[in-house]
Amino acid sequence: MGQTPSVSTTILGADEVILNMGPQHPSTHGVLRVKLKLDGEKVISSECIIGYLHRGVEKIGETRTYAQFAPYVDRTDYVAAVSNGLGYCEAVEKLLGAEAPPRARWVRTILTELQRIASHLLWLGTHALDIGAMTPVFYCFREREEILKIFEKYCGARLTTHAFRIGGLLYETYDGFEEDVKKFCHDFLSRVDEYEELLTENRIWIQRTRGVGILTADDAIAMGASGPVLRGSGVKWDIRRAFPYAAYDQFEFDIPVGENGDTYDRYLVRMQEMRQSHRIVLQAIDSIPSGPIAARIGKVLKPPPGEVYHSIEAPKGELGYYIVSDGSTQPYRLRIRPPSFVNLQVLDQMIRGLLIADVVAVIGTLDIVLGEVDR
Amino acid sequence: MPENYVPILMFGVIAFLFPVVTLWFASLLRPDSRDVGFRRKPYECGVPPEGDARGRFGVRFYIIAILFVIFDVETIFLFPWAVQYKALGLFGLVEMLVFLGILIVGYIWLYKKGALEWV
Amino acid sequence: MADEQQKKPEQKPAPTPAGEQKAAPPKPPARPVPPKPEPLDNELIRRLRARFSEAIGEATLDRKQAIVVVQPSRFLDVCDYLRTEEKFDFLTDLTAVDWYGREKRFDLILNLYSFSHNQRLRLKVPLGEDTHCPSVTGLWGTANWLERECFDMFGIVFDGHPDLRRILLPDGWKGHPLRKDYDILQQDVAWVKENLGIESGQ
Amino acid sequence: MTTLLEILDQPLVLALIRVLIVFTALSLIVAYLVYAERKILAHIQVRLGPMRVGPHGLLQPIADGLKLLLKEDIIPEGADRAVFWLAPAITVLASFTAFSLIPFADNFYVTDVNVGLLFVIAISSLGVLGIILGGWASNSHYPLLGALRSTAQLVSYEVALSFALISAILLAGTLSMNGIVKAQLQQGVWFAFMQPVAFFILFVAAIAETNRNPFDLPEAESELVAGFHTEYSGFRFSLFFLAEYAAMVLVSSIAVTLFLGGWLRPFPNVEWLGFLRFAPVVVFGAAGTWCFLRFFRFPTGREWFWQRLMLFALGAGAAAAALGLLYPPVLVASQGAFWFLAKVFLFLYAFIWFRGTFPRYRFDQLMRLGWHFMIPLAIVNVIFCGVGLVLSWELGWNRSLSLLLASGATLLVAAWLARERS
Amino acid sequence: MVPTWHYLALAAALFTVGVIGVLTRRNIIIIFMSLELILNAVNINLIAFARHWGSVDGHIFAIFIITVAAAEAAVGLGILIAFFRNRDTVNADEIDLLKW
Amino acid sequence: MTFYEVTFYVLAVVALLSAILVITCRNPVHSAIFLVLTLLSVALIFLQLQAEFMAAVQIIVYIGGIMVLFLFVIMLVNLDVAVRQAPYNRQRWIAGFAALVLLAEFTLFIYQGRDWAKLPPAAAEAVQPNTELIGRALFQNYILPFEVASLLLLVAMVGAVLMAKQR
Repeated sequence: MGQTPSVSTTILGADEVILNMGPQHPSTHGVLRVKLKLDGEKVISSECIIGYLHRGVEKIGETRTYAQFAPYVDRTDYVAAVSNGLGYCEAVEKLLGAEAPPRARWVRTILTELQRIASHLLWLGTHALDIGAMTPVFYCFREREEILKIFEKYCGARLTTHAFRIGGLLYETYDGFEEDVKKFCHDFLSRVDEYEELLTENRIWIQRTRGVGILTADDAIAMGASGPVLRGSGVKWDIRRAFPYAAYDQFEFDIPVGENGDTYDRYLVRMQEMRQSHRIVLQAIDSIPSGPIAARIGKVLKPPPGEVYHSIEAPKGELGYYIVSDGSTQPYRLRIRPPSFVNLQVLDQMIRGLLIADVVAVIGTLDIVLGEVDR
Repeated sequence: MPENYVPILMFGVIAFLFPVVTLWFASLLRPDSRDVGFRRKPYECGVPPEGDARGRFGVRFYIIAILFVIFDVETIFLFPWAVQYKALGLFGLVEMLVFLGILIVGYIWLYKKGALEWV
Repeated sequence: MADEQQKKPEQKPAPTPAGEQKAAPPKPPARPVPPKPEPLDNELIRRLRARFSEAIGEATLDRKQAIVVVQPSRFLDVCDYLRTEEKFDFLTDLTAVDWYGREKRFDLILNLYSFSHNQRLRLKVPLGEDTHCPSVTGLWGTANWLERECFDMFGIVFDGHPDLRRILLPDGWKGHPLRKDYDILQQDVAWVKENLGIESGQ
Repeated sequence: MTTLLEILDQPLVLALIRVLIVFTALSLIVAYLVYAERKILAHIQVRLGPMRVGPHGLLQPIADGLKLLLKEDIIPEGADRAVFWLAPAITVLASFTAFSLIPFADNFYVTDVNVGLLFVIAISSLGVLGIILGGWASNSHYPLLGALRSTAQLVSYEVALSFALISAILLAGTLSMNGIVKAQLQQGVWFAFMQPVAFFILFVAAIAETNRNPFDLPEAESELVAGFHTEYSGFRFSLFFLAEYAAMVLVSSIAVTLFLGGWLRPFPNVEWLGFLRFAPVVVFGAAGTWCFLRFFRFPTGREWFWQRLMLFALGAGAAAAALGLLYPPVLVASQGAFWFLAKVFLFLYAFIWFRGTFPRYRFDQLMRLGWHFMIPLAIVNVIFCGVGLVLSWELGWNRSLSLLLASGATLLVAAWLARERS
Repeated sequence: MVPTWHYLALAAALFTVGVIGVLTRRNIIIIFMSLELILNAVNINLIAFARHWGSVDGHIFAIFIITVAAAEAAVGLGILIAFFRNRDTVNADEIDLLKW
Repeated sequence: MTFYEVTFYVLAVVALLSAILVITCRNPVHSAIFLVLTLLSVALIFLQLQAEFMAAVQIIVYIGGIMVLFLFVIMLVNLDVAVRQAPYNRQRWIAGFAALVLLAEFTLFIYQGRDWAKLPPAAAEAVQPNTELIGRALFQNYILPFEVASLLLLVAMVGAVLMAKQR
């Protein structure tokens, strides 16, 4: 996409220079392009240029039936496809007035929490890689692989899973599902300790992240940040608690929050979240109710006219679906409220006055996925 | 005495010729470069670069270079001292202390002035 | 009033231990009752109506979610009031719906959330094709990119926006894709050339 | 035959032969250092590393070299062609040539001059030019920024490095590289034990000088893409790459020569440990034996033919080497080279290990560490070392004791400086 | 053995080249480089004489000259940087103000 | 001619040619590269004159330090403007003339001193071991200049930093 540069090379001060970071940059996590105005290596201001991955998903939604559209949401945040699917299916269910049966909700919760762990693992690996620690990424992928194997066994796909269907599940859990999940859970906490051993107390890691990219709670709220970014700033808010969905109201878990809103806090928050997810999965796996796995909603979905907004706590923040129905088989309007997009907006504010190296750290700590930013 | 240096020169020449010869040799082996599309554009993360890259970068780099030159010269004075240290003894130590002391004063001044701060 | 805020869900069935009902074949539950929007009248709406009388239009509860229609004339005041007085300090989402053929063609949708009350509120602002809408960037920083996206996709112009440019599409793009009269089936080679300025590879 | 021997006896011809031996060995070591790094990192990171080319990927460096030779040669638009071409050559020159002054064994070095260490510093300081010219010639933002960073980093830590070297020279009293090793033989102790702080400074500065993690900012791929050689591809890139690894070997060699006794075996003055000089023979012999044992247990069959052949050849080579090493002059050279390389590899392993373990410093933190901690500490260390030596001469104190006292005082200063930093 | 005056001749030639550079070039940076040439020419003389008389005093002088050269380069280029930031030029003939 | 004589003449020619290129190149970076070449040749000439310590110092300080400083400055200032402008100033003919006069003077002096210059030079080993002799001379005969050098460096450091830091 040949976007013409919009900020012309204005007359710069003696030490100012414009540096273009992305879209082909090793650490902008995809095709993000950040235009940095630098004073030496210090960032004066920045501008995000996005849209390189824009595929018009919302427009596509208007020309597909509800069921046909479900695989598309997997491709927005492609590292947390299960979560996307959960949000979409629940939104449509709400639009229909239907509700998935308990067993489906339990399985959904387990898979979504596993997906959250997988997403955070990917984040941790790449974030550490951005800050120059190259080993955690391999450890993280080792555990992520286990999760993806469970997904693969469950629905045949690893990345863009399309695991859930509107109204519940398509597949019953496979034989040994519970054992696989338990086996994963058994090792997982010690593995998280392993990552933390490499990073949490590491002087260089602390120097690189503490006090970097500070976002105050007020700013975070004003800028609409959600998910770990918001919680890292000390706002104890989690949609799983605020508006419980799936089966989250049945489980005990803590909402980790940070204190200073810096990169280190967001790191700690996500590390804690992985432990909490592990806790939820352990509770859920022991109490999966039996029963049907799908609600009776009919083959042709024709939700009555009206609209619904439903959001879930995706790994990256509040993932919302706003669907307007005109009574036909296709959504009249389908809006995806992408957490990455809104969180990315905070970047400029966070990196002003920092150095180029911090830009990378801050982009990493926001945990964006460009597929979701651009949709 | 200078004949001891000839092997260094030889080594240098060989080390310098190694890239030259290999590059020339490689140019015989490899297929011709096809200059199509954007492949010869400077890397700017996938977008056409704006302005001239040989632009201006922070003056801090320059201060580092200045300080380096100064300290480089200082170490040059230290080498003969270190070699002759046994012969010079206490007197040499005092001399060097005065010498270093003056520069340490400068160093403290730099420190207070903030010239050693990067940002 | 939005009623999603029950933290203790009473109506949820208690989890039945696995295996207890294994013998019984899974029976699909009954077909759901289609939800119907119903008019909404609660304290908040009454306060709003008292303060902004005619600017507050219809208020409905659709799928248990509160929706209030606000006229663009006093839209900014309403937002300001909601943010400062009613503590809707979090702008979750800002988007639009194109009701092609309607007199006031667009609905601007604002999804508000209040941390202190844990409740959501949806504002709907009907806008004509040429009506400009005041920007809420001054109230919620979030609105910046969201309004840009709205402008990009629908062509709604936000007055007072600091930097209203296209955000997802290239600057030279023609048309606003999420409008209903934007035909996505005409993307042939000529179209690509016109819009993107590149030779299509198709 | 006599003529050939006569030709070989010419000092220049002899020197040339030595130069060629060192150059070739160095190139091989560098190539296999890359392989070793990939393997070690892979094992740190629970993966296998190169496995495809040859057994355990042993031929990978050769395959890489061939690939890089055959790659397209791209010179970016607007680049200064001559300078673009010159820069990698300078870098290679700088990091290879200094090896002509490193003593690998008592009787094996290319040359030994009076001011050897100064020349090592001088030659390796030319490398900065290659980096800065390479970054400039590319006519691109990232390389330029990378080059400036790189240069600033190199020159900053060069100051600390020079001061650390001066501490060693204070002990040795000579600038000749072989002289420094012999001084350690004479004093019966490696200088690392007399000057631990200087050794530590040298070690840290060495990591910074070679752009290794956690100081690998000049080519921090997550920020500056690839630093000063972003625009370099194909063989030109590999020249920078080679030079970088050669520089790793070089700084390790300097550190080993100055602080770890160079080619001396451990405890060089303890007579009864003299059997250690047969270490290379034992190692090669053991390797040969192992190869033969494996050879006989190896599955026979056509598909294993080449592997068996290779194993046999390796075993035969090792055994022959073990026998050849028993020839006295060769034994002296080989045992020196053996201990020297063993120590160098210890260093190199640490380099690789750090790369697998540490995150990367930020540039300002790196500079602050350099200018606020390392350089003052290095200066203070030189002063205290001098004071300690004078104490031992003038007051007749025990030399080791006074030096240890000096180191203790330096450590106090270090603690104070560290407090200042945080 | 190379006669000493050959070194002197080389030094003289280098010196002259440096002087020409200083006098004719507009770019201050190149003028500074020409100054370095001049200083080097002097150093050659000093070392050549030291060799001729078999004493290291010439070397000492040369070291001091190199020290001076380093100081000169540091300060001179510092001034140049300051000048460039104010006037955006590196041309010697545009430095015609006594104060800016 | 012996090997060492050949070395000298080759180095002299290289030094002179690259010196001429230093002052004629339009691009300051090229000038700097040629200056490096000149300095390197001069360093080798020092080596050939038994001044090994000086040769090393020349490389370390000049090439490794001062030239890096030059290159930094070239990169800090906008180069393209300088390249496009006329490289020489208006006084080039006067300057050329002055230089010729200077050269003539040098020739005259060297010619006059030819007899003296024919005196046998000292033994080759007179200045060996180089570093040790320099150390002794520097720290015994030239104490004052040595300490003054430290002051000079201090002043240079302060001056340069002040100059570059001012806004």
